[in-house]
Amino acid sequence: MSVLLEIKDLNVSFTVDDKQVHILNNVSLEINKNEVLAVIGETGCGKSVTGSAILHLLPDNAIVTGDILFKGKDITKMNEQEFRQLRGQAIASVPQSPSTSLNPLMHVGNQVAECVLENNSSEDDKKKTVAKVHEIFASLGLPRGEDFYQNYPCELSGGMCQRVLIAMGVITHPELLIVDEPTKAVDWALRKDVVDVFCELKNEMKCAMLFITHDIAAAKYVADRIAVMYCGEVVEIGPTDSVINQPLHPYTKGLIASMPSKGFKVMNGFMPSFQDLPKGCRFSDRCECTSDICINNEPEIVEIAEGHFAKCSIYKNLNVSELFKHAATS
Amino acid sequence: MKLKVKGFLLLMVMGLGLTLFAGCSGANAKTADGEKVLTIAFPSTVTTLDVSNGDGATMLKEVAGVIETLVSVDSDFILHPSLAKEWERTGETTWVFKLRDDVTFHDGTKFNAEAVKWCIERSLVENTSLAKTTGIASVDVIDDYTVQFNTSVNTGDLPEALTNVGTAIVAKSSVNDKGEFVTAVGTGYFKQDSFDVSSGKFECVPYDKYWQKVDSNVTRRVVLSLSDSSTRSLSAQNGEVDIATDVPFSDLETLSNKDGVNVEKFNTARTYFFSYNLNKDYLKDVNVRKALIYAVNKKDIVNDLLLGVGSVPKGIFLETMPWANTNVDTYEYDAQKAGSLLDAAGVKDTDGDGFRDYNGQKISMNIITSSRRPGNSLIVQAVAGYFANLGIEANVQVLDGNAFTEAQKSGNFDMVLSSAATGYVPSASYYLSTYYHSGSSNAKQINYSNPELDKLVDACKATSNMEEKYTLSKQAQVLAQNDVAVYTIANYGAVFVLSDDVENFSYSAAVHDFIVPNETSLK
Amino acid sequence: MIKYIIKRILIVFIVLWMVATLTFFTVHVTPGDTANAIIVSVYGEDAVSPETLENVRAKFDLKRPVFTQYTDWLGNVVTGELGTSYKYNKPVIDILKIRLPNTLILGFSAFLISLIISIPFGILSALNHNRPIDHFSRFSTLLLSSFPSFWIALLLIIIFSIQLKVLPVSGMAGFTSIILPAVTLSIGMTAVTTRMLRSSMLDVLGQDYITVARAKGLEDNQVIFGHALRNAIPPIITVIGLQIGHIIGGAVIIENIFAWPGIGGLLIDSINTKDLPMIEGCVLIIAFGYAIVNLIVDITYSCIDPRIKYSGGDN
Amino acid sequence: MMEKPVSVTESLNYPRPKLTGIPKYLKVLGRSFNQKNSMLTLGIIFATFIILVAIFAPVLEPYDPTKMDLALKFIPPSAAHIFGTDNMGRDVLSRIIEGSRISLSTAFMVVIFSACIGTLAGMISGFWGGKVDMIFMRIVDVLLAFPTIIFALAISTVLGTGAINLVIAICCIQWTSYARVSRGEAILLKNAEYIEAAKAIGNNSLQIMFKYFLPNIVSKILILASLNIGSIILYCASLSFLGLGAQPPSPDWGAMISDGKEYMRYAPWMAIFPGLAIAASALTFNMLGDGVRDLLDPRMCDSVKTE
Repeated sequence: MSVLLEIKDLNVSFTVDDKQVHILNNVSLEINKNEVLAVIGETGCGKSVTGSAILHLLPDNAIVTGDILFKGKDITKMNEQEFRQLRGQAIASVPQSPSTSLNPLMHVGNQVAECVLENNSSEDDKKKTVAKVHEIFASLGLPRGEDFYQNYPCELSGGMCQRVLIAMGVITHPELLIVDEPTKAVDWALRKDVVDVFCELKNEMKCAMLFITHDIAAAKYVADRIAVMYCGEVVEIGPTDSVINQPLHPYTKGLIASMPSKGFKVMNGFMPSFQDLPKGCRFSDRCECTSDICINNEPEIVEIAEGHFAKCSIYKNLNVSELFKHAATS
Repeated sequence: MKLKVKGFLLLMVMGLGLTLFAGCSGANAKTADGEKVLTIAFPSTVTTLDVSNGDGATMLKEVAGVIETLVSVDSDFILHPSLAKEWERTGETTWVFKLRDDVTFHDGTKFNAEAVKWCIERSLVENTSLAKTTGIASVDVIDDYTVQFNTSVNTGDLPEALTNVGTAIVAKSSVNDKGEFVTAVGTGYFKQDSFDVSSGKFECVPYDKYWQKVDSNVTRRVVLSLSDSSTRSLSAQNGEVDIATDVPFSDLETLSNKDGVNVEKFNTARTYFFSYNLNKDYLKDVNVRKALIYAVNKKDIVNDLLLGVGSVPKGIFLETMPWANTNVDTYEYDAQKAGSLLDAAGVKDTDGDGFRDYNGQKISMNIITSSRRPGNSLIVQAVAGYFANLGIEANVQVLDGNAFTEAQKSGNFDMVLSSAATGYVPSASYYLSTYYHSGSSNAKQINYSNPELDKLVDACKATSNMEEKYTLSKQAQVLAQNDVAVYTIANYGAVFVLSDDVENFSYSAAVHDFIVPNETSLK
Repeated sequence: MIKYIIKRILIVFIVLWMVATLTFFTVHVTPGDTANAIIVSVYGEDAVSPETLENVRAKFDLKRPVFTQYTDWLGNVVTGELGTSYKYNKPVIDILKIRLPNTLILGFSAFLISLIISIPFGILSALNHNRPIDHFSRFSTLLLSSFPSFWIALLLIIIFSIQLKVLPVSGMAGFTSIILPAVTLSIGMTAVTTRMLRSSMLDVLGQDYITVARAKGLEDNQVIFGHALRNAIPPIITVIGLQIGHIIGGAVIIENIFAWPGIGGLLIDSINTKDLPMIEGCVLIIAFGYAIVNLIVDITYSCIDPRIKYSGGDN
Repeated sequence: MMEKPVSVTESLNYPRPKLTGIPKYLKVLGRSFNQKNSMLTLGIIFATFIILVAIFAPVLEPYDPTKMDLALKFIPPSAAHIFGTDNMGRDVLSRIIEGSRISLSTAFMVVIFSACIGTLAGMISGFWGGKVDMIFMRIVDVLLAFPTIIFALAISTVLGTGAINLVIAICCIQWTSYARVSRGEAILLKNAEYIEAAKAIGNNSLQIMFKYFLPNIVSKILILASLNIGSIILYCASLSFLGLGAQPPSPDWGAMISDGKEYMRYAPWMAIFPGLAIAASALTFNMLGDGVRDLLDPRMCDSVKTE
């Protein structure tokens, strides 16, 4: 499998009131072609910042270091104009919160068509695009026809808006689709529909996805691999089955335990503020098995099973068999 | 997300430029070459040309020279024939006027007795104050060029009254079928060219069949209505008008060295005068009234406050008026005398609070005036200051037109400062009968009555013998000045800004407020 | 929508009637003999006397009880007749017809100037949030809106008319004479509109759909003009509607200083001379203009913003 | 006229643990100083300065502001008379200092009266709704379409010119803006669930209005009031420029400019300094208003997004 996107040691910090606030800390990820990588984690852990960093959509006060290689080219070094060729075309995104992500004063159809049309598109192109939009709407289970095309976002339901957003993401047939919290603002009942849409997309369009979500169930359903983020760091990454069934990092374990189907056990405490991080492991003050080493030293990320990495000091000196024993007992 | 600042600014500049350019194409063209245009600023807004309207008629007669009266008055207040050749009093209430027979209106029709009868009778109806000012009851046509005026009272002042702008003669064609006054068709050297009712701008051109020879090179007169004094002055300095009157006093200093304009000041037959409210107990004492005049330094007020625009009065009237009596007491500034007079009259500080009291009550004077004349507010403030020096508390109220007349009527004041034209009707009796006579509204408001003075003024008004008129008036002036119920504090002055190009302009104090002679020319 | 507009127009007429009534009684109840005021203004202060007062009362029919005057007047207004001005001796409507366009020209020019300046500055300021140009525009608008307009007018006259001699002092003759009054009048409005546009733009620029638009790969210009500006405009339209009131209020003073022959100056004159029919005419026309502008603003708003239709439009 | 500063930096501020026991505004105030709300800081400093000047005017005035001395007229700005003297030989600086009392007290009175009247009227109208509300809205419409100048002129003829009458005239119109805001808030609140709950536990209308509505409306009214002071100062100045304000010889700023207008070319300091005084105080209160708005606007405080 060839690597489509490779993130190496991505660091992002923001200048707030003349102070640097470090948000992403050495994030490294890979997405292969046609692969869906889900990034899960609590609200505020830096998932969306990662997505925005790939899309060059971070605010002006962000400082980005590290490399993001898209098909071997470092996109962090590109300037706006070069990158604009990729954005929306090869790398597209589906934003979160459908209610606010659509321009309220523009027909939804035009908002989708806009992704394809250039400033100087001919009338002919426009007509073709409109036809294409109709088609995509239909394929996403939205009503076809001029009426729907000319609706304003306020005239649509949340689920419909979400689909319009998806249409905007896929109309250009991107190679990488960054999907940000698709189930966040959708009714519980509609959640399945939305997730199904992505499954279909994955199967039909063959595009890779970075599936950012806090909904583990959805991630499990769609993703090939899962990355778990906590406090701006990737703490665990591995194949979906392995991560869900044999979580390694105490945080992942906690997350999974808090799923309704797995007992609904809520973790202690809250994620620390980025301005006030613990010195060693960032999870140390919430972790059940904290030791001195956790408080003082930052853990390293280690490969524990094939393709399954975790960033926790517990695994520093253990061998593989002990590891799995450890995982099974918890 | 940055947008190029430069591009934006460029866009903005272009937008502004475009607007300017679009507007420029609509700019007015200056008047054609060879025209000599005399532009005059008129000090109030002309809303209608109707001769029954004060502003309209004044502008037409004195500034534009479009209409004329039967009798004219020169700068020495001497009457001269104008549209009437001669006149004679034929009885107590009848006068016969012989008219000129060589005069035509601007529409070509003949000026004759019928025209005079029609016009005066119309004005008597439309101008509700004219009957009172002139005393005319009716007009009879004797023959084509002779009219008889019948007056309602025994007045010797009819010829003087017929110099008033309200009696100017216009042709019947000035009025349309519906009775609306549409154009001013007069007999003057200039005839109406256009009038813009929205801005009050009036234009006129010479009338080639004018009955007198006029030596002037002006081919057009433009009269602009500029009611704000600073605006008039600034327009004159900017060369937008050639003659501006009643500009701020300070212009005298500012503009005296300025190229292109001349600044001149004139004394006018208008006064600033105080009326004491004799309903107030302490003001019933003539010595208190005198003291309040001794307290005021009139010289300083005229020279320093009014910046020399105006003059210190030598009596009630401007000394150039033939009936002026300058041999009266003017109560020159003497603060000590003022103090001792007040003490003697029982107006003293009895409770030691620094303010004078009368009958155990602190005196708190209320001095009111209108905002209409430039000196009013200054003078009342200064006077209040002088009174404060004497230990009398005085509050000042400067009121706008209508509010002022209301306050006057309400009687809620101690002193009122007014300004009036002493030559509104250039007669020896007019001013005294309007402000001093117990029948006048001013005297009624302040409860002032001196039967002896009334008798003199009535006699002065009734006689048509000039010698007798002047003598009676002078006697009345002595009485009035001794009573000091009404007291002239300063003579009004006017500052003119004239463009250097203006020639043959002369000033006459006899009209209210200024006249632009037909002879006025441009270099 | 049609129903909504009809309802609004009905309200406009009710408001006009109330304004007319309020004005009528305000000016009639204010103490002061109208006859006296007429004499002072028409024949001069030297002409007041009891006889003249009687004559004037008879001539202008002032002896009717106030309520009869009111019903007579209202009846005339309904038929489009506003009475005859005492001072102009002409039908009020004729004078208004001549004066109104002048105020409209002045107001419109001021409006145009303020848009030409405030739109670019508002946008630039928002796009460069917290950068020097933003600070500059924020501070300068704050500064401009702090100076009294009549004072600025005086300074402008001194500088441009007297020192530089490039613009006329006053009056209405040709294009150049409108520059100073229009600029003075526009200052307050420019400041308010710039600030409003800035904050409205900032508000919009922080919205998700702007990020989404950029994520689509649109050019910055497309994002700013196609998405952001369009959404920032509706609140501005409301502000502009409210600004009309300020323009009218400002026009009263500015017209006075620059001797601009418009409604504002006319109103002040009429109040000073107690020219009742004229005061009523002016107030009616001003109130009408204000109501109409706000009606247009509301309708435009609901045309631009589809969300209004769904909330019923009555805010 | 609510400005809504949304900045990306703020949107990335994470919510902090809530302080308890400190009044909300104090807390926010403290935060604002941390965040360098320079407008507010400057506004507070200057406003304090101006108010102190007004309070201690008699001590600060170098000369008697109404004492006339014609020998000293038109002295240009100099060491003895920093702002020069006017046409009556009065010290312009002393008059400006004395004038601050008139201008500020007029502006504050207008704001306080109209805020009180407006808040109450709007609250009642919003709370009762129905006919009361409809009549109220029409009254507001009428007043908004009615040129303030007419009120001012009419009131000056009824009551005479003077500072108090000016206050009454401006209040007649100004209260409407407060009323509209408080009405809007009241309507929003009326439907809030906790108001239903409050009714359910037996609070009567009056209690609900004063215990529940008022505290919620107050911050909005405060914002409006602080934004309003600057424009009221300007408004008063223009009306006294037209001769409707305090009477001479009281040194009212607007009237001083009106007087100085006549001497603009000869003694420009007579009009320029009062103009600058008006501008400085209006600017100060505008900055203060801006700052307070940034501080209290709930949309700003609540819009702290987390992601």
